[in-house]
Amino acid sequence: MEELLEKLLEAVEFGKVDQKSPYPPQLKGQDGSHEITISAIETGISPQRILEEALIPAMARVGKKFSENKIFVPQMLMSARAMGASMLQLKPFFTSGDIKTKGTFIIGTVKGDLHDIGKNLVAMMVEGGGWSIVDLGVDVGSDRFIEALRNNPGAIVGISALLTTTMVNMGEIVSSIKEEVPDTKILIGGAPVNDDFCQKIGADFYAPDPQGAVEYLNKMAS
Amino acid sequence: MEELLEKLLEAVEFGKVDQKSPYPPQLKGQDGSHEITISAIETGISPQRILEEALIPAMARVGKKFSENKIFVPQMLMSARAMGASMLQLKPFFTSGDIKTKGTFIIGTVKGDLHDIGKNLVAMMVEGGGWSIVDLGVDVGSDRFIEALRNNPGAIVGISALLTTTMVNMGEIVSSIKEEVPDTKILIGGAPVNDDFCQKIGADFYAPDPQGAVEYLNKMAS
Amino acid sequence: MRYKSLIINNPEDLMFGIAPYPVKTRRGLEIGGGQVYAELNFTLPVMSINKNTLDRVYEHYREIAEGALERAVHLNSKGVVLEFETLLEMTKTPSIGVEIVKIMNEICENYYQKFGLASEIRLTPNDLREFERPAKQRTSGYLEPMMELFEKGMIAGGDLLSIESTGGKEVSDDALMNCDIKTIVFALAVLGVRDMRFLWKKIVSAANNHGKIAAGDSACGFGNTAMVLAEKKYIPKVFAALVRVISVVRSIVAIEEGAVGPDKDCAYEGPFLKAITGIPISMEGKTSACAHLSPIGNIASACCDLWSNESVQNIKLLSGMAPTAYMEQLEYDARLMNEALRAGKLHRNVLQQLLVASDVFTDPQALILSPKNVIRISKELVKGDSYVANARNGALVAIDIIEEALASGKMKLSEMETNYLPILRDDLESIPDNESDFVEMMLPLIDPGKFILAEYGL
Amino acid sequence: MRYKSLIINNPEDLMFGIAPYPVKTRRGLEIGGGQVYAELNFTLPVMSINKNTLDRVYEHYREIAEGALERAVHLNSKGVVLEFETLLEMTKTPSIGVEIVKIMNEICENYYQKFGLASEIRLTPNDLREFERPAKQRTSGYLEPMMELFEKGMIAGGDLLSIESTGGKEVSDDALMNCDIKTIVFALAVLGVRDMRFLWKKIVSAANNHGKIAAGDSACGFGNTAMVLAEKKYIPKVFAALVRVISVVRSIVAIEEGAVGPDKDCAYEGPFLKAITGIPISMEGKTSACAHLSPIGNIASACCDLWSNESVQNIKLLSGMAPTAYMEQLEYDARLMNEALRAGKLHRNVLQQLLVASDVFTDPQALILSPKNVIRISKELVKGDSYVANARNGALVAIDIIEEALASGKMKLSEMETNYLPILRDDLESIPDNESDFVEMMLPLIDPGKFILAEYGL
Ligand code: B12
Ligand code: B12
Repeated sequence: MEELLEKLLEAVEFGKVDQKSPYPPQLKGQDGSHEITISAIETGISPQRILEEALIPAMARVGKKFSENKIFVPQMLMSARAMGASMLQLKPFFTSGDIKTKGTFIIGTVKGDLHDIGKNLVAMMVEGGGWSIVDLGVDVGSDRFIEALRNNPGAIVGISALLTTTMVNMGEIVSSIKEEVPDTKILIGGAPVNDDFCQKIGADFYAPDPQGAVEYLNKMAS
Repeated sequence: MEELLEKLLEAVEFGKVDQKSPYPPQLKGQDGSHEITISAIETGISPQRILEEALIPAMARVGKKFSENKIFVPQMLMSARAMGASMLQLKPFFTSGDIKTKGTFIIGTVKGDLHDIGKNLVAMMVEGGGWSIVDLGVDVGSDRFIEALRNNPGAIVGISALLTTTMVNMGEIVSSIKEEVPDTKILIGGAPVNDDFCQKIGADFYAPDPQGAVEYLNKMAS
Repeated sequence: MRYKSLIINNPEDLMFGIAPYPVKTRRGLEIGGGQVYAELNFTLPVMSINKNTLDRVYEHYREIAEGALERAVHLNSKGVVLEFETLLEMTKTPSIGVEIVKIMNEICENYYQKFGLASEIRLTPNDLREFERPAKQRTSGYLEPMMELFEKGMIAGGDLLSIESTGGKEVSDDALMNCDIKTIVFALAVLGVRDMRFLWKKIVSAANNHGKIAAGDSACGFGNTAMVLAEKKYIPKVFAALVRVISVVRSIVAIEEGAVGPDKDCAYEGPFLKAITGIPISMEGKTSACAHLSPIGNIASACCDLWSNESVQNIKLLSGMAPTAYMEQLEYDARLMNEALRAGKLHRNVLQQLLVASDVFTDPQALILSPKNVIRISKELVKGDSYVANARNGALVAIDIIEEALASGKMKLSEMETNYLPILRDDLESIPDNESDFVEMMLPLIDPGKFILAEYGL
Repeated sequence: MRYKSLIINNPEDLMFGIAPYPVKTRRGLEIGGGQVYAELNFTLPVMSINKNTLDRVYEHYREIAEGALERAVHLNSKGVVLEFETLLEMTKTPSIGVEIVKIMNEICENYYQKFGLASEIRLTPNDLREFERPAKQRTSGYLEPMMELFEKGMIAGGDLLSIESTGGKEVSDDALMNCDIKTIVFALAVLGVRDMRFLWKKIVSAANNHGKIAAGDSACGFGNTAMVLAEKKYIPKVFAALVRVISVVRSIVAIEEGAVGPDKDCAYEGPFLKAITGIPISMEGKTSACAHLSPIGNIASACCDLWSNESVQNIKLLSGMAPTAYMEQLEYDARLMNEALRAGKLHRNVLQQLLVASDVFTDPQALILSPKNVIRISKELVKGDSYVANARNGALVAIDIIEEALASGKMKLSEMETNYLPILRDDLESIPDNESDFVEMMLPLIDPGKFILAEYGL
């Protein structure tokens, strides 16, 4: 039993999606997260344990290696995909309420701004940290954030901006959210943003990178 | 009569202090502003006219040439000195109330800051524009500005700062002044300062250079 | 591809300040005619653009242009290009962009009349089409304001027309993050090429109508993005180097359609374009550290004709406004190159050699920019019959070059990097010569919801 | 003056990266030993320093040092000097300055251990004494915190000690604005020299006690101020050029008292000091455009051993924090020089020649910095028997050099400028050889309320 969890952890850590996927070379021909998850469920391992003892720790290792510059994003994405294959099997249990994520994270790039590479990375890493993600895409105004919050009560919001002329829109979005859905926690990021700006517009936290976002969110969840 | 005023204007414009001063070479041996002012008063030209029709226009020309980069500061200082020599003769008339300046300008470099080259230039040019100057020197806190304002009711205040860590002190000084002596107009300047900062701290005007300060003050006076 | 051979075959002839086909401008710049000029780029500080702030926006651009040209005069500049890269609002409402061009052009003219300083404005509207997802490259309503800005901006004084168009970006963004070189080739050599052809026909004809200069298009969202990601250690440098090479076959289409240079700076495909087509180019390196960090600070200037800072906000530094400070830095860089050009062949060769040698083996992205390697890669980039084949061949020889540098011991790369080389080579080798074969191969692999084939005439 | 002849007599030997007496540091830098290193300078953004902001202040310096060293490693830097020039509060309350040194030293050590990157901190307390007016150079209570910061800052990891001391500034400020060259000589060659002797005795003995390096003192408030004023067109450039030459006799006193270099950057008297004493020097030019504009962007580097940016606030640029961006720019500049040094004599000579020729005739302040002219002026600066005579002689030959350049037609200056040359020459020629004669001549001309003679031992 423990062995299966360990194998799953390894498959996700190294990005092995399923048996026929060629990547990574050293696991060629072996089962991927898809197959291992199916076996694990069959063996009666609880989905909550699968999530908490295999998937999340695997992604935590991936995140750590990434922040130590020991792997590149493509490798991280492979792991995310392996985790995704596993999650697909776990989906019914989420719906039934048998497992819970740490919470919901709503993320979007601010009104007027189309830069989303950074935002997508953050979304992926946060998902890997055990959160449900609602990705609103780019060019997102306050209404859409608020709507998403109404649909996901208690969710935490993340906003990204890459332009000096769109980061100011964050201010307006933050006030609207705080007014319409008080107590919402808002996390901001993106190249031109910094801590001073975060404080100025009344957002709750600024993180310079995905790892910072994950750490903050985990603190919120615990 | 008109001729004397014209000669005085020329003496100040070109920085001829008195007969024996060697500068400028082209006026060598001729009377300087010292002598011409004495003659003018003797001839019965009103001190107010001397100020308004010779000294101030002379310094305006000097200021214009300076801002067009046609003369250097040393030449401007010579003119200021020539004006000073004339003013010395006019002093009794100021005290008696026979002539009036445009107003009083209180200037100082902000608390914690010792840079005063720029501030001194501003003071000199404003003086040349027909204002009385109260120069508080460097490292000046709000008390000293307020004290000076109490001694010179209705004066306009100028504050200079050259350090990113002292310009913030301007904010505190501006609020203290506005609280203690409401309606005081405050002008700020110095290399790190700009218009946005001026608005942020609630000062009335920012000028990047002495000419800007003179223009603003003259608008206030008229 | 129209080009079948190189205009510059000898690495020694790939030299800063000298292009086979110089571009002469209205106020007398001769770009590529024996001088390097500074190209200053700038943007707004943190602020929004709306009715209430418009005056302040205009004021910023006025201040930028005045400060920069004043400094250029002070430093006896031989001439300056001001690049005005618009922000969203300035393209969506073209009258805003046009007004800014007008303001800056007046200042340019003033400095020309008063001090004889030659300067021109490069007008670079941002590509609005990507606001729709999936983007409608050909049928988008956004095309109209973009073209209006080009048209009226020219009349207002924009002399050099550029854009960083985004055709293919819908698929390349993910491909960059996945280190998926085949999809990069698809994005650039199929989609990018097709969109460039569509767009540049329009731009060139607009320019010709007004007697203005269709300058060029840099694959910023591809080459520059790859470099920024590699500098963050997000993707391998070897991969980023290949992206740059592949982007050449996309950016060359502007020239095939009639653009004459100076090519834009930010994807660094310029040296290849210069070798192949002979047009002058703009490049950016150490002095664009205000806009992004890079591994090619010196080598990037080896054959530039304009030398740019990519972009800097109009904020206060201790000396004055940042664009003024960067103007000064660019001028001194340009002065050094111009002095070498003046001093003669030995001097310019030595300077170029130092610029190249100081960076070349520190990073694969630098490596491929040495004049020798540029020529070698360029030869591959024109050999084949299709853009696809050329892209593949160029990238393959770039891998050869990287491997040779590693084998010689002159360049060192971590295993994390070198592990990617065989994978990338295999991927590239699987690409067929023929565009339609390649499209057939790729379509099943790409999320069809991401882009609209018809918008690329496919 | 102790120095009677030059250590470097041949302009060809006045070369970047090479000093007759290199300085070796704790973590292995060999300044002047065949390499040029970057010297990064930085300061706080707009904020106040008080109890409530102290944590943020520390955080800024941590962020600066981390960002800069991380970038230096990424660029394979050969080594870095971080200059920590304190702001008022950090000297007045030395524990603040010491804490910042500690924070940065830890980061330096960490990068040394982890990546082998050699770096050292130059600790430059600001001269508090000028807070009293007239200043009490010798008896001021402010001396104590200054010396405490030196002492404890060394223990905390400050290895190179510098200051920009202000002796004589009480009279030079006005003299600069009045273009009064005799008072400048008085301020620098009498008051400055005397104060330097007093102050540097202390600093050298403190350094020796701790096995640290007494580096040097730059006449910032004189030479740099003159240049900034001349760039603003407030005072003539020819005058600013002379101020720089005169400042040499003041700054050399640090070395006479035992300082060994690297001399500080900002008054540009370094090349003369290097020629006369053989110590390595720091210089700044185009890449200090963040701190002030200058007419000597390239030529300033002709014989530098450290290459500095003077100062930049820790604010965000588009690429990242400004100190990180400037670190990158300095590194690329240094790389170019280092590659020339590596490539050999021809290459380094050509590069130096280009750096010199590109600026030399554009401004008298550049003119006097060409190695040839540095040697020629330096010879005059050591010929006489007193600091006063040397200052005068140096300035006079600088006028000769300017006039020759004008006569040859190679340099052009406006009449506004040239008009000052005969006046300055006359003024200088009226200066006697002997210090006490000169003091006697000057005292009646200077406002006695401005300074206290006894504080200079007069
Ligand atoms: C890639 C890129 C593009 C691509 C975008 C592709 C995409 N799908 O995102 C394209 C080419 C389309 C593009 C277009 C434009 N761009 Co652009 N672009 C860039 C570039 C080169 C890299 C950005 C990037 O992806 N970085 C990599 C990612 C991983 O980093 P990141 O975004 O900073 O995100 C990280 C962190 O910030 C953080 N983070 C990000 N978001 C969030 C959110 C939260 C909640 C948290 C906690 C953390 C966090 O985590 C991420 C991972 O570490 C930058 C240059 C630069 N130096 O940044 C210019 C840049 C941002 N662009 C710029 C400009 C001007 C534009 C255009 C206007 C250009 C034009 N005239 O056409 C258009 C604007 C389009 C629009 N309206 O948005 C300027 C901005 C100038 C300014 N005024 O602010 C820049 C700085 C380039 C420059 N130097 O001039 N661009
Ligand atoms: C000269 C100078 C000094 C001299 C000061 C001499 C004096 N009596 O003023 C000396 C050597 C003493 C000095 C000391 C220091 N300085 Co200092 N100094 C300068 C320098 C080189 C020039 C400033 C100057 O006089 N400019 C010329 C004048 C004419 O221009 P200006 O002051 O901007 O004034 C004009 C306008 O701004 C305007 N204006 C000015 N005031 C006002 C007021 C009003 C009301 C209006 C309307 C307009 C206006 O009109 C003026 C004329 O056009 C600058 C560099 C620079 N780039 O500015 C550094 C600089 C300002 N100093 C700096 C520093 C760090 C210091 C020290 C802390 C150095 C040290 N570690 O020892 C100390 C601090 C002392 C203190 N507590 O104040 C930094 C500031 C960094 C920061 N964080 O902000 C600078 C930017 C140098 C640098 N690049 O690092 N300095």
